[in-house]
Amino acid sequence: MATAETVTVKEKKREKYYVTTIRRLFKNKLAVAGLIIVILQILMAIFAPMITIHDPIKQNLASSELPVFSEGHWLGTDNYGRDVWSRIVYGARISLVVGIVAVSLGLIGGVVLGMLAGFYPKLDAVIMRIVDLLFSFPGILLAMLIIAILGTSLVNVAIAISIWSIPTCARIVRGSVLSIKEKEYIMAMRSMGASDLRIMARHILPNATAPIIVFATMRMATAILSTASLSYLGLGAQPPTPEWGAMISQGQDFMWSSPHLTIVPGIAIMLTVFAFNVLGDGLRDALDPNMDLQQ
Amino acid sequence: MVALIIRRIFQLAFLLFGISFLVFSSMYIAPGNPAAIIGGPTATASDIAAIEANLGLDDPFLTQYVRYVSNAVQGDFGYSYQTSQPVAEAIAVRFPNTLKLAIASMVVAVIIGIITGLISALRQNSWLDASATTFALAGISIPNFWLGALLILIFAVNLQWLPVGGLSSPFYTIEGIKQLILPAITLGTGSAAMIARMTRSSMLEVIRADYVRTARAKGVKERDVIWIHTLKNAMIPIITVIGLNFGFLLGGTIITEKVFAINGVGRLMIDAIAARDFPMVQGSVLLVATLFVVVNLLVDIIYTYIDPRIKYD
Amino acid sequence: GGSTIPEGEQGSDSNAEPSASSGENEIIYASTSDAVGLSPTMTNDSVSSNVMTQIYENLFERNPETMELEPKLAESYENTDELTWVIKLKEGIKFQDGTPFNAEAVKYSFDKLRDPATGAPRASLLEPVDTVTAVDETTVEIKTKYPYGPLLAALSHSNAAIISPTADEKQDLMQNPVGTGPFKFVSWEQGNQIVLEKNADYWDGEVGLDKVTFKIVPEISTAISMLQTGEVSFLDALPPEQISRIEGLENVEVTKQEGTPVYYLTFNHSQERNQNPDFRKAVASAIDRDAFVEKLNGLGVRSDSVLGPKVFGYNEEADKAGTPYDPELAKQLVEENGFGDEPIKLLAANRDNFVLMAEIVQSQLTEAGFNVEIEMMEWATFLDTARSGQYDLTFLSWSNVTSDGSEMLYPNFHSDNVGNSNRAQYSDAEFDKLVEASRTTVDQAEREKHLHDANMYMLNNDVAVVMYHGLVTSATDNSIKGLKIDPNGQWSLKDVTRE
Amino acid sequence: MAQRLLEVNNLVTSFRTSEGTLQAVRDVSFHVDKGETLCIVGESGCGKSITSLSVMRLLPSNGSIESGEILLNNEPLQNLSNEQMRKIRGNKMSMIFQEPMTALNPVLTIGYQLREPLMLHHKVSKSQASKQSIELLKQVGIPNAEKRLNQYPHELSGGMRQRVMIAMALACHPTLLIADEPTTALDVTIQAQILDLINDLKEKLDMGVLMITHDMGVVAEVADRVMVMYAGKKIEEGPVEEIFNNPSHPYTIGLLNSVPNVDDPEFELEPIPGNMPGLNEQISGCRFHPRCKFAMDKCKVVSPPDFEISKGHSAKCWLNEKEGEKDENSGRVAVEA
Amino acid sequence: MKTVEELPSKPEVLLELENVKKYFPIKGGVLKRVVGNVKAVESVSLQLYKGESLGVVGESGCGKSTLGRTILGLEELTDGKISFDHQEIQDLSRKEKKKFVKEMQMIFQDPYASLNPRQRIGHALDEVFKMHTDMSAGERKDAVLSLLREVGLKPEHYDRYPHEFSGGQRQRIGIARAIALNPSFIICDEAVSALDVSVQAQVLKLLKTIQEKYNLSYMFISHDLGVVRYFCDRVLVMYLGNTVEMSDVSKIFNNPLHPYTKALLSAIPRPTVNAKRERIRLVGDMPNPANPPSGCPFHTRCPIAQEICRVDKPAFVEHEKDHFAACHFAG
Ligand SMILES: Nc1ncnc2c1ncn2[C@@H]1O[C@H](COP(=O)(O)OP(=O)(O)OP(=O)(O)O)[C@@H](O)[C@H]1O
Ligand SMILES: Nc1ncnc2c1ncn2[C@@H]1O[C@H](COP(=O)(O)OP(=O)(O)OP(=O)(O)O)[C@@H](O)[C@H]1O
Ligand SMILES: [Mg+2]
Ligand SMILES: [Mg+2]
Repeated sequence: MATAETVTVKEKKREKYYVTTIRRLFKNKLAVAGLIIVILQILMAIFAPMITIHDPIKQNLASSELPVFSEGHWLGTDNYGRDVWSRIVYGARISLVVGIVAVSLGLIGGVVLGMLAGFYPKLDAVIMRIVDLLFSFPGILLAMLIIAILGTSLVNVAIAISIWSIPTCARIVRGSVLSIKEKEYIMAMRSMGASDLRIMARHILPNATAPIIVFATMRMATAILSTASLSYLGLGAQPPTPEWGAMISQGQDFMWSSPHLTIVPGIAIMLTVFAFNVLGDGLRDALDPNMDLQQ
Repeated sequence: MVALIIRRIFQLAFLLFGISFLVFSSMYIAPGNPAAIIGGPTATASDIAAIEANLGLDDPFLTQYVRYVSNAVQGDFGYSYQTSQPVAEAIAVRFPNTLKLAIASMVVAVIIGIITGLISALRQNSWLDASATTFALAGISIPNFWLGALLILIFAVNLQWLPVGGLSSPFYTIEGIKQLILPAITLGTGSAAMIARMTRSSMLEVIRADYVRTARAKGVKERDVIWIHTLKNAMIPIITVIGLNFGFLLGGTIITEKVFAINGVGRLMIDAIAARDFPMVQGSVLLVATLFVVVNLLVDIIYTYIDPRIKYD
Repeated sequence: GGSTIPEGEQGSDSNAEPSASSGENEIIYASTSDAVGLSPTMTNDSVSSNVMTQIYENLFERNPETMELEPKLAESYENTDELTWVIKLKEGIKFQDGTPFNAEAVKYSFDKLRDPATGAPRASLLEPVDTVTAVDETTVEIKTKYPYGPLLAALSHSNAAIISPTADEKQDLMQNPVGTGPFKFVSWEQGNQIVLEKNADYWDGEVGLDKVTFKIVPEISTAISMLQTGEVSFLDALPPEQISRIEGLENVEVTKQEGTPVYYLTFNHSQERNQNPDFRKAVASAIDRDAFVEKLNGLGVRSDSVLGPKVFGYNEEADKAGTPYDPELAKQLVEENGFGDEPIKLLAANRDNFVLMAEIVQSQLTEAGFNVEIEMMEWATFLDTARSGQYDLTFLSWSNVTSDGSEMLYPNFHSDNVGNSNRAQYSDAEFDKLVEASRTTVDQAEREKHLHDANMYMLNNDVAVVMYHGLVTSATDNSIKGLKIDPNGQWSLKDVTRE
Repeated sequence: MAQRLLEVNNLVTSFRTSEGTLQAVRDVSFHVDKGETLCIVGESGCGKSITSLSVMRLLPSNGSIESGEILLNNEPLQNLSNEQMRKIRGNKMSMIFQEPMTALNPVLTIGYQLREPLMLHHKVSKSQASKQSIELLKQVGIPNAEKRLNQYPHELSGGMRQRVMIAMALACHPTLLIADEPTTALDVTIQAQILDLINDLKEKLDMGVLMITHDMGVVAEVADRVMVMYAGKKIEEGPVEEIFNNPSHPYTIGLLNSVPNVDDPEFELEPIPGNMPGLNEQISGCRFHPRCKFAMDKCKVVSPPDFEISKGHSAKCWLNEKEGEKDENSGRVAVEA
Repeated sequence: MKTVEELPSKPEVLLELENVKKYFPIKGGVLKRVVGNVKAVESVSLQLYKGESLGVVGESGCGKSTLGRTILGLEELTDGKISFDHQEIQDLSRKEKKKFVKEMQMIFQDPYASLNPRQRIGHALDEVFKMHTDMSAGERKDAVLSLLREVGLKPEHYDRYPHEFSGGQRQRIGIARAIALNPSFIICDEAVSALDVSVQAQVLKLLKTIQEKYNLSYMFISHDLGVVRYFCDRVLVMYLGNTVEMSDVSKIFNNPLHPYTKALLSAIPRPTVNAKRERIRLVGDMPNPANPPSGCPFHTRCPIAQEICRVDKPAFVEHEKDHFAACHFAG
């Protein structure tokens, strides 16, 4: 006689959480491509001296503005005769770090504000008006204020850029929270006596990751590009330190004579953003426990 | 609805108050003296003192702020330090251009964004979807000045189909429309990218909903299934993004305005900040804040038309 | 275009259409920024003065070729004594609003500029003036507080242009200017364009153009594209990065001529380290100015002299009088004195060619063993920072509107102005004396000598390292003829015609 | 003999998933006559909805009909183009979905959604369609019909929404109505109203009804014939009295024993032990044997064919093997006997 | 099956409600003033004994879920008293209430919706212990595993996500979570409505087993009267936020006093063929709880309503021993 215990249910062997995630991630070809690009870029940043022959800040006015595929400079040289490849490679160090740190900081701020606004109806109007205020406050003024109060370090660049991300992020998060908090499992957690903090951090946040990932990965591009305008104001990396955003904005003057000075760092940024985007998409799907069901 | 509007107006008043204080104090804290800029490199100490006295900059911070607010409440937003033009007038000249540009680029962004988003949602994981994604990412990574210059080179300089810059003709004339095309594309691309991604993800969420199946079970034409039964339900996050972008565009967009020689609010604000032209900065920031609140209010009202379940009371 | 169009409709006129309106007798000038205002009294920027030069005139003006000061609205002048200048005015001239030009108008203009209540930014221009008296309808007498050599040069400054007293009392000249010049104001759409038209009653011969438009095109590369398509017909102050592109345009003619702007590296002389002559010598000899000027694509003149070739007080002897480029010497000095130990803050404003200079100089100084960090700043912050001396090295520039050497050395290096316009914080008694002499002498030959001495004194002591002297440049549509640009970058459109 | 309305022969429907292709409906045949109600019952996940969606050709994007034949009025549906199929749906053949809460479009008015099939299939004008919609709403017992047209689904109670769904499905007087658990999650008073309504209309329009439910009470009330499914297969089929009074498959018996009897306080529940197998599970022989208390060795090896119990009543269970047939079906068992 | 008679002669009261009210304010106007109330629970008084199952039935929207949530403190009480184990709990602070959280639990209607889709069920159960006990990680894991065993799940289910379970298994998880802290009272809000009959039967059995083992009390909200009859000892019938009848399950089913109860019973579909029944048809829909009718709330749809019903609200009184009803013509 059959009982519940003897039913021939074939148990899948359970793997660790991260193994599942990684396995799923590796099924997604685009995400793998993204991962490879990200890893390559990180390696590139770490091992910069080994994969470049030229000093990124060494000028050679005599051989300036060489086009791509010139001898000795496969990506050409800039206005000062500095090797563009070296500058891209070394530039990854700043651009990637600032991009990642700034977006993360902005996410933290935006998520906290959006979460509170969405979760507590009483705070909603207040927080959303603060968000409006942040939104309307001119970015340059903010940068100048940061220079005046905090000084000009690279950390402060990340702070400035992250503050720019907060309003958008907060709005997006708030929208998701508004709908997730009405879900029954949240009510269930309440009935178990869970604190608001626990509900927000452990139950709402993990279920609101999809739009956050889309936002964060798209934001990388903006963050890297804005670094340029800030170093131009004197905040953050100062010349001759290589940095992608600044390379683009400096190359602007030479768009007609040497377009590669903008195109090359532009492609570098695009690749990064592309990589983070597809990786983010892949990660979102991999983290979604329902993925196996949805084919 | 009326209640919502009235409540927002109340909140707006507080917001404007807060932001004016914030702007005022940051301009005060940030280095750079408007008098020194007006005086220029040759100005002597006495020149600068005279200018300061003339502009009332020698008063203490609070006196200046209170004076500003009490005038502003009465509708007087002061005079530009630089040009001594009334701030309200200076903004009034530029805002129509910014508005034209914002609307035109939003039209471009919405059309391109929604169509690409729809295509990639309906053909999820196909090569069409992949190219739409790539397009979106390119759209957000290309610096505006670069795209702008490229468009000028191709369409204005080489083909000579469109003018290089300016926005002087009225928008309803052929010339006016021609002037808007390139800047609108330049500016719209970034928003289009965001809208496309959002459309894709929110379409994917509703495309398998039961009511879509119901519509098919009724024999509704596929076109109507997508545009009426599905898209309308997917519209809320898309509208949010459109609203955010539109609010952002209404604040003026410095680079596009520069590249296409458009006399807009963004340039006005940036120039005013560079010149520490306090009243002008204040005026333009307050305008942007107001517009942003208005746009959000509109978005909230549109929500209720799109989704009748949303109520604000 | 023309005077028949009512003012109000001017704004939406189809002036943006390329060929239609830049036809016959009109030119469109592209400016990267808007004028601040159109009152000579209340403004002090080059964009405004470009416009005002077409509307207003001065008592004197400098002949761009001979560099001599010549009477314009004035007929003649004489010094009755060292402190008194009696100026005879031309007769029968009328302002554009019909007000007669006379001694009262001159007195009104100058007094308005000097009056502290006005709060004029450039009031200091006439600071040495004690009284202005209208002796009769055509005679003005100016008394100075002390003998003041550069007075006539000062009177040729665009801020000392003569304004119509009736107009000034009636309206805001900032928005609605009235002068005696060849063009009348028509309209100003803030941030977009300023339109002038021919002054049909101009006193000094026929005006060639019917209409002039100053169009604001903030992005220079856009302006070049517009020049190429004919949407604008005239640009100036061409940046070196774009020069090859402009020169490649078929329909465009590029002119370059020597000018007064000077760009130099200066020390913060209030700092102890910078007071060490060896340090300054080490810096000066580490900088390869020839290599730098090369980067300007022909838009810079290489000379050590602080006072450029087009400035009163210049002497060829100064061209090579600076510390020459000598990298070996520099390295040696750095090594011997340990100059490379302490970091040096190289302050640079984020505009014009300052960034270029900073990057190249930073690289060259690093080569010599210095430890230099660039600090970039937005213009207003830079002004504050430089003025208060919070830097080690910085780049400054000076465009000499009156082309008079005193007007360069006094504000920028005289100890009177430390903490203000003397951002180098330079204070040297001997130098001060030479500059004062150049100002208080009325005899022009003697003044020239004093200025040369002061110039040489600066070079011998490495007070500043001159990077280059600017050229004044223009790019015009081939159809434009007769444009003359004077060395301080200003131009008059009176004799310009279109073919 | 009644007229054949729908005939499904050897339907196999499968899904493409990350674990490979899985069959949700395995070789199912049945038919519905005009004026007849066929109920499909079975445990959750056994393939009831997928069977009906296959008939409508509205499978989820990863699902497809692998083989089999679906005939509506003797016309094979699988050969129709999408456009032809669209014209049939909502017109000759319509469906009420499982979830009344989610099956209505939340952002369109009741009126819009009701008018849509009328305007599409009967090409009537908008005002004409509105008039007919009001009629329909009255028929399904919704008071204040004129006002309801301008309301949105969320403004109606659950029972009213379900009635709107029904009105919509009936709008074009379909010859076949598929109702997928139309009353689950409704309270009994509303449930009763809706069942009455469907019955009335069935009689009035001589409509064929394919009703899916797992509520045996509902089955007893409305069905003419019943088909029991288990794990993608039809395991028993017969007239309703036969199924209730003479259930012939152990699963059907278990199903009936799982229903609490309201009228018998001493009734004791006898749940079927274990869970339904997943789609990906390989089970040899009868798919029910792991949970079957009558399972024999044969059941574990050979999958049982249809055995006819009486006219129109058949079951797929070896227990029903008649002595005479044994030889034909399985030599091994015959030897044992 | 137990009946009240079989319980100890003086059943011990576990939960007592006195005139419990729950109104949802309807806000309106510029200043968001309260312009009206949805009277979800108008007036409910009852006693619930240790070890019994009280069924709550009534039309959709009559306030059953709201009543349950109000007892648990998930909704703020508008008025009335709730005593648990002889202590009034309605005014306790959050902290003081924490100890009652352990005692009172809820099983939700939709087991899938009430589980966080991104949390493995092992973690979901672990979290309960984490919040309320000081157990070490190891102890917690053991506790979770024994819980799983208790509700008929297996240790290997620990690492699974909710979507990987069948409906019946999910509801077992919900039950496991509810009994984790050894409560003495569980509210089952339509806990088996979403399950198909065979799974439903399994779950009902399980609930009974647990009840016997721990002497639990249930408040069993359901619209399936067959299930109520099978599972419950006593039944409470609600209509429009009011209690209209309450008694032993057999009395309610065999001798209903209130016309609404009668209508409800007559509508039950019987799983037997050809059981012809006389159904009492109720006309119209349930009135709007924001604007309930005067007098007896049921009079608008009542087949036997008289003039008095429009005016006087009938009291909820004991018509027979242990048989309460609110009707002027009860019996
Ligand atoms: N899109 C899909 N992809 C993969 N499997 C699916 C899909 N849709 C349904 N299934 C599976 O097909 C099987 C049959 O599903 P179906 O919806 O027909 O069940 P049902 O009998 O209607 O159950 P219920 O009573 O719960 O509605 C289930 O095991 C289900 O998991
Ligand atoms: N948060 C709320 N705000 C306003 N009204 C509410 C709220 N929750 C419930 N209601 C209203 O209170 C009444 C009772 O709702 P409740 O959910 O308790 O009904 P129920 O008896 O559980 O119904 P069902 O059987 O459909 O679950 C309904 O009219 C409902 O619309
Ligand atoms: Mg189903
Ligand atoms: Mg409920």
